[in-house]
Amino acid sequence: MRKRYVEAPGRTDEASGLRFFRKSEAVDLFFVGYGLLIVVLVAVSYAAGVFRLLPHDPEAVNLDLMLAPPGTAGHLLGTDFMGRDLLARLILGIQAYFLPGLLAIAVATVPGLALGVLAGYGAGRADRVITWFSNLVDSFPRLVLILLVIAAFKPDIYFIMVVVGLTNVPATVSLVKVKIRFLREKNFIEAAEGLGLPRRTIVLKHILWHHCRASLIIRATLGMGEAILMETSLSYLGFGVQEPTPSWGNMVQSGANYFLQGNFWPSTVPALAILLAILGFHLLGDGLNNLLERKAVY
Amino acid sequence: MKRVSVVILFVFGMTAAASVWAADSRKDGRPNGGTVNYGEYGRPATLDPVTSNEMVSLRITELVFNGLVGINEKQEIVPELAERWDVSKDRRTYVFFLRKDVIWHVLPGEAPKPFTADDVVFTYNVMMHPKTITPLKVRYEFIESVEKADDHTVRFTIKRPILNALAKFTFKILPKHGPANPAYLTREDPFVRRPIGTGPYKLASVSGDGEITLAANDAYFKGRPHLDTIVAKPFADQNIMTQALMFNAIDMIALVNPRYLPEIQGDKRFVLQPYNALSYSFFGYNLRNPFLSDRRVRKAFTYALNRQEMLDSFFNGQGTIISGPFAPGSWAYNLDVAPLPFDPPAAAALLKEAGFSPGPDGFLQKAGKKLALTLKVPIEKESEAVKRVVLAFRNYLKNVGVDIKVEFEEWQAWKGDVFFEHDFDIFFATWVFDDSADISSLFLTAEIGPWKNNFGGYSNPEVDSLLMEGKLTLDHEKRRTLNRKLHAVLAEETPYTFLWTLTNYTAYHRKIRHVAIHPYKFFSYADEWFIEP
Amino acid sequence: MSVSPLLKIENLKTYFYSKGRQAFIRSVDGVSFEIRRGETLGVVGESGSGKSVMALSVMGLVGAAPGVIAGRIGLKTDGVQKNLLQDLDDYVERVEADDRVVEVRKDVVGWQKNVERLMAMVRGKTVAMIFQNPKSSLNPFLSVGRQITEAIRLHTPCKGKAESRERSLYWLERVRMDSPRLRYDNYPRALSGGMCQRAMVAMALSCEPSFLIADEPTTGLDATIQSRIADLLAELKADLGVTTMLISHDIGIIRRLSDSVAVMYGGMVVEYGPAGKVMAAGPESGHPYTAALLASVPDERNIRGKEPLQAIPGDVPDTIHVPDGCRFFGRCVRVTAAVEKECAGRLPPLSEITPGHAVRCWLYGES
Amino acid sequence: MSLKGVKPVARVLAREVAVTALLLLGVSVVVFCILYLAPGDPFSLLLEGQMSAGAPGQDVREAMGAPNAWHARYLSWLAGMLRGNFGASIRTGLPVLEEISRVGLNTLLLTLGSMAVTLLVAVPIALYAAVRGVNRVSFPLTMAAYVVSSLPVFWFGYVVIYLFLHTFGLFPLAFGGSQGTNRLYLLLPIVVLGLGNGTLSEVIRHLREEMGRVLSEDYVRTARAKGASVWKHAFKEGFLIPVTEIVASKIPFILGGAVIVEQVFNWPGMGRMAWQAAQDRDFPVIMGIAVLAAVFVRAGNLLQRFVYIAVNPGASRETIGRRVA
Repeated sequence: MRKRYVEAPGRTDEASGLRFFRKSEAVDLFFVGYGLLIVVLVAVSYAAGVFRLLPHDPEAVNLDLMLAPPGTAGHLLGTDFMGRDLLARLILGIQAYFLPGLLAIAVATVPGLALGVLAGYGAGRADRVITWFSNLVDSFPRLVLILLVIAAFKPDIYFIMVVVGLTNVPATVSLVKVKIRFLREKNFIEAAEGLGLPRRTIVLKHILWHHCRASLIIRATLGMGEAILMETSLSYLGFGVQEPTPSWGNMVQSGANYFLQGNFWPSTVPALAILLAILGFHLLGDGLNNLLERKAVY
Repeated sequence: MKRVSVVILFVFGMTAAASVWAADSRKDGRPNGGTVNYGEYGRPATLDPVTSNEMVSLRITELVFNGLVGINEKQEIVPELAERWDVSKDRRTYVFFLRKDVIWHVLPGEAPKPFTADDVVFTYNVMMHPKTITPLKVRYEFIESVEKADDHTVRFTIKRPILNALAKFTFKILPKHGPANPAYLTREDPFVRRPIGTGPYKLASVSGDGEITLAANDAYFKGRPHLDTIVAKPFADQNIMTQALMFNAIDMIALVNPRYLPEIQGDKRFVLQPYNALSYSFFGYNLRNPFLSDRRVRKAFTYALNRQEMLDSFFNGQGTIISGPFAPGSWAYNLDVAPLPFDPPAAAALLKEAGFSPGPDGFLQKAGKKLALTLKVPIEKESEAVKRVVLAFRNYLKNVGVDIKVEFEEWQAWKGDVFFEHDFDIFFATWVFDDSADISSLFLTAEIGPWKNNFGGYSNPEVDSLLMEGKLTLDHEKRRTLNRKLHAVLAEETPYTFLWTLTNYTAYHRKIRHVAIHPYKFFSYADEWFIEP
Repeated sequence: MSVSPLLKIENLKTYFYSKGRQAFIRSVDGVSFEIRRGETLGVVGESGSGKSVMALSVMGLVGAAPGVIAGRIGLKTDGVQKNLLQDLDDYVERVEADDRVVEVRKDVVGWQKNVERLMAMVRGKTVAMIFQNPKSSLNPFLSVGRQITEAIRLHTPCKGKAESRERSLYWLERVRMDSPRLRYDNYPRALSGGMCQRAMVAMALSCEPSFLIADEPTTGLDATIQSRIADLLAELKADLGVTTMLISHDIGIIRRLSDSVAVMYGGMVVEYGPAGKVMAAGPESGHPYTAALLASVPDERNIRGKEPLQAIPGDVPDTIHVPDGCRFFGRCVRVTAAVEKECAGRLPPLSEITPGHAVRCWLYGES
Repeated sequence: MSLKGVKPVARVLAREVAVTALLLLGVSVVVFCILYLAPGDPFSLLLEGQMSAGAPGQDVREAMGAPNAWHARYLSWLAGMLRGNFGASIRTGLPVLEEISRVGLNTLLLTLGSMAVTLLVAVPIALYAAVRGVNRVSFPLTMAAYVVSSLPVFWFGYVVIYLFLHTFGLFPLAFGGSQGTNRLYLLLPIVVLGLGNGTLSEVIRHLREEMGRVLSEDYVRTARAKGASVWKHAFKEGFLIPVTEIVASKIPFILGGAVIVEQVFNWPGMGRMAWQAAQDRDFPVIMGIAVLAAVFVRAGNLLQRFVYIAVNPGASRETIGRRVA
């Protein structure tokens, strides 16, 4: 298969603004595009949920219309095991992840960064202690730890997400630490210190912003994906978001009970929603990383 | 997993009836052989009758052990390990004459040991020993002492004469040589995992993943049971268990999940057999909440519920709506008291009469305070049916202007809230009874307090007197009229909104014949089952 | 010297494609020259003149797309003339507009497979190569000795473990490595830059190649080590007489080691000839760029005379906006009125001013 | 590996074992605190069937001789553990060590099996993408892997079971099926967890990036220049280290996924037991499983550290293994 390389005369001047986009592979643009589409969709559905602009009342129980296939009686995506409209619950369901998901990412990133810098930048002893703690958190099987905490306190989505965030702190710590170690080898930091730059700018601007930005974006998008999957698993075990508030996780779980009997859609609809959302976040992370990575050549 | 969802197990004595020598030895012309694999939801922790407290374990002890007396399909007391018995005039001493031809299950390489009175005394002592942790202690506190008259006679003296005391002597007898520790039985004792009994089946093996195989006991005193082996297969997921049945991986399911009833009903290969556990489901109210202490509000809630629609939608219509605190199958049920109809306007009227008027947000309020109540339900992985009932309840009440906030809580946290701190407005549960229909511990004023059953805090002198009277009389008929009156009063008072008694179903492959199911102990008549070749 | 050249490159073109500017980067834009057996050809030029890319093209190691798109590389391997770019035209189609390549269609994957097949017995056996930064060119996870024995067992008859170990120790001594038995087990991390380069040379020469490409061998090292490595190369050249293509921007080392010299500028050879003639040229003779290049090297005369060092004005040619005329036109000081129009308009051919010495400049073109 | 390399490795491993011991202690303290804070009491589980007793646990606790104050309970557990006696499960009375080792084996089989499946799928895709870059073949494969790893694992399990049921008409469960435990059915949960444990996309990305980076390293170019096989040179840094890194860092995820798959496929594993024990507040079993799981995870880390050091003995001791970003 022959690949074409054509010289476009007149297009080769430096000034054209599109350089950034043309510089990247078409694939990355597709990834970022799809990812942004998902983020917009999630934001819109979150807003629709908040302002109650929903096709049907998500909590209206209708026992005559239980497990109705998509398209019956005005329910675009059919109804769930209580006869409630699946589309409305799907739109409202994102609320279980939007803010809590962001919380999970914040909890994973902020302390992660701080400890990472401390470990990478600080003295050897700080590094050993922080590594020990991150190994400690990592040594738990994630789900059992979360279950214990929820069983101990209360099954509230924000609570779950804080714990999910905490279990991701070690990954961020190691990410930042490895980057700082790498930069130290390049005596990049000594040069900056030599210039008398205050340590704060070195850490914040040079290390975190320019070098860790790409990986942190990936961690954030992965974090959101993981938060959704974790809540779904917990819902299967009964400890996710509780009825009657909808969440994609508990919709899949309650739908799955009827899956083996042949009613596929109550669990397939939210499962596909989860799939498309997580795929969106993954690709957004991947695409942005490739774009930003290509710029930050180190 | 370990307990029927939200079932609070609660067993009392049985009715007394003339003893009839029922089953004869096994010359009934039915073929022997074959295996029944039955699916269980969850794995039994222990296999002995004393420390077990889960339905899963009790079903197996029913096959492996025997009691002094037994209960036949027609609920009559029949002899089992005791051939005959006589009761003293003051009904405080019971003498049992034991069968002489019973031997304990034989472990490979050991000589067979006969069943003697010593075993009965041993079982009583173990049960009552402070170090033995068993739910049976409370149930048999009425026994004062047990003495062995001779090798085959044992005399029980009880503290006070009680109604149908004889029925209580169905507790299972352990072998003296069984447990490692002669004085008491704890869950560390190996006997708990390798039980030895006198019953129709003996424990053959327990596989690594919890599969329990019971083999037929050839030396069973009632004659060898027909089925060669019964295998209990544990499942962690009810959907998978039902598919296992549908695809012939197992032959029987002890308790079918309501949502699969239509599917199994439609399949010719299987028989759906109801067994009415004497239980009923209800919404309990916390009368300490000012709103709920008003009877009219509780009645209005009952009017607002369309119980028949719920039954039809969620349980495939398999159950009967009840109006009082007894299961319809029980002799104490008062058929004259009809359940309140589904009548939302009547509910609205009652609420208006109780002083509630619609607030700005459409929900009722009284003196500025919104009628908002919390309904607490425990989380159980297989609580699909409970979830549907609770959500429907919330919807019905929303239609009459009551704001119900549903709160699902982890099992232990829920028990703490409801039974200890009484921190709830409404809660949903199911009681399981034996036949004595003694509901004193539910509604007696004395039974109010932490970890006690009258958690709703219901106290009514008239009910108290009826209950106490019932407890004392020995006359069955008098007891029955008292209970029927209680039923009428409580139907009017509605401390609970009585919902229904579900028909439990077991499903088994058509090849298994002559299947009689004990409403509560399930396998009591399993020795008569056989497989069509 | 035998008549047929060991390596003959004809009109080699290696382009890259800048996605950002949607234009070709013409790193090697029509290079032709020959190297006879035993001869050392010095290729000199500023960085970005395409020297290294040309070397990689010969070895078939050009990774980026589209890579080699035209030309022929003849190599005499044990008596047989072999074209390293055989049936390149089956994989490449070029579209030219006013003798400039405007469009290329290349089956990159297919050509890659073809190169692997072609170069299978050539790389390492007939042609060996050493690189610029020695420390990162050695596998950090294998000891130096094992990497050398690997080469030996790949390309020389001695396959045995002990035998190849002896052989590599012998070569470590030949490259003046200190205490070779100890260094044998060392990892590259434990060696200095100079020692790594010696190891690289040992690895390359241990396969007894007939042709060695040294791509900026001394550039990555500090001054004192550079001269020692130069001495080593000179010594090996004298002993083994291996044909070498020495690529460097260090005039000193080129002058010292090469028999003939090719000066590259803007992806083209602008002057080619015997070292004596090319390197000796004064300010007026030879190609203006060569003259300027030689003038910018400080020698003891202008150091003692404290004359200001000469630098070539302007900067390295942009290989994307390739001017029509001579690539050095913008920076050439010897442009005369007569030839100015030619220099700006037309690309001068590489024409012989004396037998064996050719210059690509209109100053000489007319005669 | 020459003798010279053994000394530092032995010293590093000794240090690792010490750190692991400390970690296990930390894990047990954290789990105990959470358990202690949780409402409910393990002993109330025993009295399930009987409601009208006094406050559950009080009299029972004396009966079982369990010390009252919480730190006393922890210390007695710890003393026991050090002697290898993890105590007995309150629910079944079985000694914990015996029970979790039997069950732990099943989970180990499931975890390692699913990890193998993940690698079996991820490695070819990653290597192909690293060498060939994004093209007609690598792009759809990567997308498919991303899709599969974004699915909720239990729903994925149900789909697989449904397909299996309705295409073969056989019941696919190795444990609980009556057609005898056909070893083939073991593969199903392993494949489902292998594909569905949500780490597939990260594994591919990590391997692809690492191999891509190594292939562009100078020493790989030298290898090609000298006609040696690229794979032989790129193997260590481009494949061995990244694989052990990603595997070590993903063990907690896979163990988490195992809890779900064990329930769906009726697989008697450690996850299911941990789940049951947590709800029963079966204190000794939870502690035992937490410690065993921690050992699993640390073993993964040790393997990774060991490979990292063994591969380049030159690496000085304090360069702690590169953790996966």
